[in-house]
Amino acid sequence: MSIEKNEEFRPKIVAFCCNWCSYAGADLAGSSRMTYSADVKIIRVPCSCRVNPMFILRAFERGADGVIMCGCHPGDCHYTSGNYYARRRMTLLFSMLDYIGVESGRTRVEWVSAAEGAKFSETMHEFVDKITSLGKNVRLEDLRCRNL
Amino acid sequence: MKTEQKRAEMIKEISGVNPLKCMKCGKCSASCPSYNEMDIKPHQFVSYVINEDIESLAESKSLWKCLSCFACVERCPRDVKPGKLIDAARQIVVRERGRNYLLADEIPELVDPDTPQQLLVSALRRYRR
Amino acid sequence: MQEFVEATSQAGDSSHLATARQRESQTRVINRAKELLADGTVARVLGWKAGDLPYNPEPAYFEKEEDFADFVYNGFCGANLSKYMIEASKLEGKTLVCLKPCDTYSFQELMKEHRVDRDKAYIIGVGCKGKLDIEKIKAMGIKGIKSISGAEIEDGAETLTIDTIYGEKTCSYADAMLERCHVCKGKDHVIFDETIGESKETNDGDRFTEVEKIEAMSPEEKFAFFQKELSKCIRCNACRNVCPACSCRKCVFDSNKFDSEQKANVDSFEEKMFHIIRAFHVAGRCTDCGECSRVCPQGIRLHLFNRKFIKDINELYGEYQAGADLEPRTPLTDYNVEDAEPGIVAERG
Amino acid sequence: MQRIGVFVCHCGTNIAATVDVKKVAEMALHEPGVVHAEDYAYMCSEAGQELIHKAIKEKHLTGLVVCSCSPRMHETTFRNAAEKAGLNPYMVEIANIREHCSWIHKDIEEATEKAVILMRAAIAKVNLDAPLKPGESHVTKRALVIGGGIAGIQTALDIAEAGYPVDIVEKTPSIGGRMSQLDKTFPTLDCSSCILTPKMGEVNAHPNINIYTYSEVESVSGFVGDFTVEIRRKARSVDMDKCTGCGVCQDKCPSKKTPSEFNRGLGTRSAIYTPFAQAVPNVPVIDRDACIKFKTGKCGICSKVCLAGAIDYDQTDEIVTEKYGAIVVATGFDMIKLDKYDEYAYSQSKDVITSLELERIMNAAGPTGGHLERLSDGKAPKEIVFIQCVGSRCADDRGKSYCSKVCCMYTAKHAMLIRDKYPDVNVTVFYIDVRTPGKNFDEFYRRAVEEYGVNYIKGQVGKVIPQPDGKLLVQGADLLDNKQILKEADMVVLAAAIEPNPDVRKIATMLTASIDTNNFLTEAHAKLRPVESPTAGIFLSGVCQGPKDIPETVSQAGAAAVKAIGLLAKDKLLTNPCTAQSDELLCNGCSQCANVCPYGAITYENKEVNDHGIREIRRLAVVNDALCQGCGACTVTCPSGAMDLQGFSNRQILAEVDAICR
Repeated sequence: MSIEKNEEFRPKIVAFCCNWCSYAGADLAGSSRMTYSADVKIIRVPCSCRVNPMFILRAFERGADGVIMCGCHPGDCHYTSGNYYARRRMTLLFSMLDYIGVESGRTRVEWVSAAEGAKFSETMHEFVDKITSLGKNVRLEDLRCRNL
Repeated sequence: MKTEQKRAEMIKEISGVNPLKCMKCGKCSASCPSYNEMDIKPHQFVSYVINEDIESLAESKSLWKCLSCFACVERCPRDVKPGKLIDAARQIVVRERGRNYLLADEIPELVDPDTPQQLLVSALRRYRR
Repeated sequence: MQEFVEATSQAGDSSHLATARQRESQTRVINRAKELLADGTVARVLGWKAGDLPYNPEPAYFEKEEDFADFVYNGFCGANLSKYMIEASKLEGKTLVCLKPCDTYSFQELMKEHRVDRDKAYIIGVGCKGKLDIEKIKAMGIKGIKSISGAEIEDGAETLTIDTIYGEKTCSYADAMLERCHVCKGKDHVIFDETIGESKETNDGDRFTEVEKIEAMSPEEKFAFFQKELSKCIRCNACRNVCPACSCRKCVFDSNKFDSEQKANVDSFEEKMFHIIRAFHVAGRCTDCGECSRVCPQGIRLHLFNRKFIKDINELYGEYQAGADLEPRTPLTDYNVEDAEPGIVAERG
Repeated sequence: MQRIGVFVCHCGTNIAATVDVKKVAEMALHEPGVVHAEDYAYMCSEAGQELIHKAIKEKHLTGLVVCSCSPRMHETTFRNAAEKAGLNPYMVEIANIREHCSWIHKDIEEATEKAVILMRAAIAKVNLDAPLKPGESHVTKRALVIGGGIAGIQTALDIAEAGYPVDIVEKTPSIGGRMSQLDKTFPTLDCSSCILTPKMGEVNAHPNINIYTYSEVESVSGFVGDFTVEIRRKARSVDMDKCTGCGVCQDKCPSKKTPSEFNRGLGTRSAIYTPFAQAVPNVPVIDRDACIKFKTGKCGICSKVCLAGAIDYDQTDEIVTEKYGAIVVATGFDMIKLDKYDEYAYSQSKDVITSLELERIMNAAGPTGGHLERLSDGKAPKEIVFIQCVGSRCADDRGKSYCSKVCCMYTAKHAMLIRDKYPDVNVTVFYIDVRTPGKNFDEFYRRAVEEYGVNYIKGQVGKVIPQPDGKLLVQGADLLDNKQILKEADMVVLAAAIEPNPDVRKIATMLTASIDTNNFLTEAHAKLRPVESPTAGIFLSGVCQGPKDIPETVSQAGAAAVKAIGLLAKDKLLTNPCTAQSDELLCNGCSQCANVCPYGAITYENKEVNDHGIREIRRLAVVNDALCQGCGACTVTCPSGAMDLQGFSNRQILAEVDAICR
């Protein structure tokens, strides 16, 4: 594609955001013009508990360099308890990824409320910096998809 | 970068303070025990740094009148902490002079171990003028 | 005692294994099974029948008295029969199933998930003194095996005597045991209608030692380790098919729900993906029965994935043994407001 | 294959200045399924919607992607537009290229690239979209108001007037809230209770209003239109039907040493008490921690003197379960604790007080009978200092980051009232800024200065030092004169920050209403939906949403009531069709999904299935669409992938992932 840049390393980052808190927090970051890297692309899910580990592995498989999941703060879930389940699932998944040698910095969970636009922007800054320093994800990439 | 700009940046870096957070409430000046001795008042320090007029700060009496009591640091509601700015300005002046009057090895014996470290350092800067 | 000996002679000496005296437990199971079949309590018996080699008995149904000629129960009967009860539960009448102590955990976990019907099962808890791994025996250079004695359940002997075409060889029973038996969950059956035979304490290791060793590696070493281990995978699905927790009617890797249908492996990540997902799907439900590692034709130590999850669950959410009870919630379908944050993974280093 | 139309909005220059909208539209045509793409200045305008309508009709579109602002803003607009043109509204996806792109990126090339990727993800999702039909749920025509202050009172009255039954749950023994503690109100100086008590009476008498005082919300379940709420009615120890409110029990009660909550601890009350004389209901409660009968078993005087026989020591807490269609939160505020502000000597001197305490001192029914006096020695003060912004506008964790909004005005009020009643008292106000946006507000403040001679000093106070002679030495700064000021005062009044009632977090959790880091409830949209919580059926009234004064609270209370009435007026609600669905052929019947469902929406049935020729009875998960709220917890728990979420299906999210990582 023509708008593909091939200069310095630009990480691909997928952010899963729950509709009620984090997506709204990202909206607030936008309406407050709090910039963060364009490398972050947000996927809206109803709740952090909708995020299947398969989605995260798939993102890595397809060449994502980092995956971050954002949800309502524990205790503030719109669906009462969704983020509690998500918290356990992600903790175990991240631990497993770490166990097979995927750098733990490539995965992150952050709780961002609808009022925390600044936190959203800061978190994305930090995460992009972290992924940039880790460099390209080669450990989990699917070879077939590289040259699509 | 101009010298004054550089010095202002240096003050922000050393102090870790963002002077733009100041809301000009004056609680620092209200708390300062050396207020009457000072030509530039604690709450004015912020604007000198913002306006990059570090020369005036360096020349001021206030720089050496600050007791480093940290009342302003303690009470500042905006996390601006003019005491830290003053201390940073002092440090810049000392650095520019480039002289030490006391050897580092001599210091521990002279000091009460309960003294807060930051107080000690800023007091040293102040009294070795 | 007298009648058991008689019963043994009735059953005939059809197995490859040695003397009648040593087959006391097997005989008792057979007799009891026949009794229950005869009085109509059960419609069939799920046990192991002798295979074509002295060390590969296989799960089988026994419905008629004459079928029992092939019935065996010895140190090579590692197969966990609880998963077969999913299908057996759909059959008419009760099925008598022989479960070793560790198998009962799987059965209870399946009960919790409504996959097996307790009312359709008559459980005979059979004794176990540790199950044998033929690969370990072969690894000792013992080839051309004709018959093996000492693998019987009641045998007090610590030694296996192996008659090979090159002559008689011996090896220590413990050395030939499956890895899982060295970290055995215990001698007790958690669910049964009756028990036959004694079990032996075989636990002489810590099941998390290997996991800890890997955890201590650098990311590069970890990656290299799993790359090496998993590059052996041929995606035969044996691990999935044998696993009592992997009992989905249709596996996600066979359905189009995640676009993961019939995916061929291109590089080692494909296996990682498969094995991570498989381990994740059984996390909190895996009883650590060790069948996955036992059946892997490539000798991949698949239990290393499951045990990692078990270890994390124990450390983060409190000690948990799947199948130990019938509480409906598993660690992944439960939570505590004070749970650790996912950031703990990075903090632990 | 879908026939997708892509519409790229310029949003004036909001998007177009940073994103090359033409290029985005052009790139859309290369995507699978896209048969139409165009850009327009304002897609949400009538003209923009007309373009969509036309394209749907002319190009026979089966799906839409609108690249515009956040779906939280205009998703409904575009869904409605699609529906008008005969397209299923759930065949519309929004690519958020404003909040998530143009507004946060500066480089045009970079922003355009990202916009294209976001658009691709939306196209990938639409390709897998299926038409959905919302179900219907009924509406219980009854409202619950949590909190009986002026916000709750006004909301309840407005809803009741519209003809719907309302219940008020109030934690304390009487409704009235903070306003009942105030003496006068700014800027008109009318007496607070003179305007509040008639409203309290009205609530009490209203046939549509039922008040639960001394009660708390215990649990909330259900969803918009059909909430089930358990209310704990704490044991009052007084029979509400028998009590005549004569007050004899309170007079005769021998235990009179308990600090009065109503008087902010400045006075005392009896163990059996009504918080204040005009309490509604005028039925006392027994404070069991203070009551001698409850502590020692002896006494029972109140029971003996009660001619109505209303005292009931054996009463127990009672749980009332009620159904509601709408819930209004009106939990109000309290003042922050001042324990982190040692420099103002609040805990060291009785003569350093908060403004709410001053309200009680100035009030004729207060602890001093309305006489302005020092609490330490009862002497009349000559010199009073007011300190503004105590704990407001703080960047550190000692106070609150926000402006409490009401302090500037009530301080002007206090200063004016003191100068009016006691002309010989000097009043000094140390301020950082004086904020008076409001009708007649600045005029009011100027009057305090010009007509009443209140001395306003721009500068904060650094320290208040209690002197041995009982005076208070105030050390402050006058920033305009560049002087440090040392002033001896007899009394210091602190304008402490206000904060949401601490209980609100618990209530928000029960209601699954979102709440911000300051414990203020979050509104559905800061500008356009200021009285609604993002959680459907929950409305916000008063300070629980943000600092505000009485007129603002009353307006918001009315607005919240109107929103609640709008909901109650409906007979049926359309339910979110993005619910979970179980694939019968894949379901194991393992019950794991039911374990995680927060709504109990999943049940199990034995059903006959035909699985590729095999007919058998299986235990299968069944989702109740009316109960399912679409969180998706079950979908991840399901190992076989049988459970999937409509509108956010596994394959759709994976398609988005693929599009982004492409």
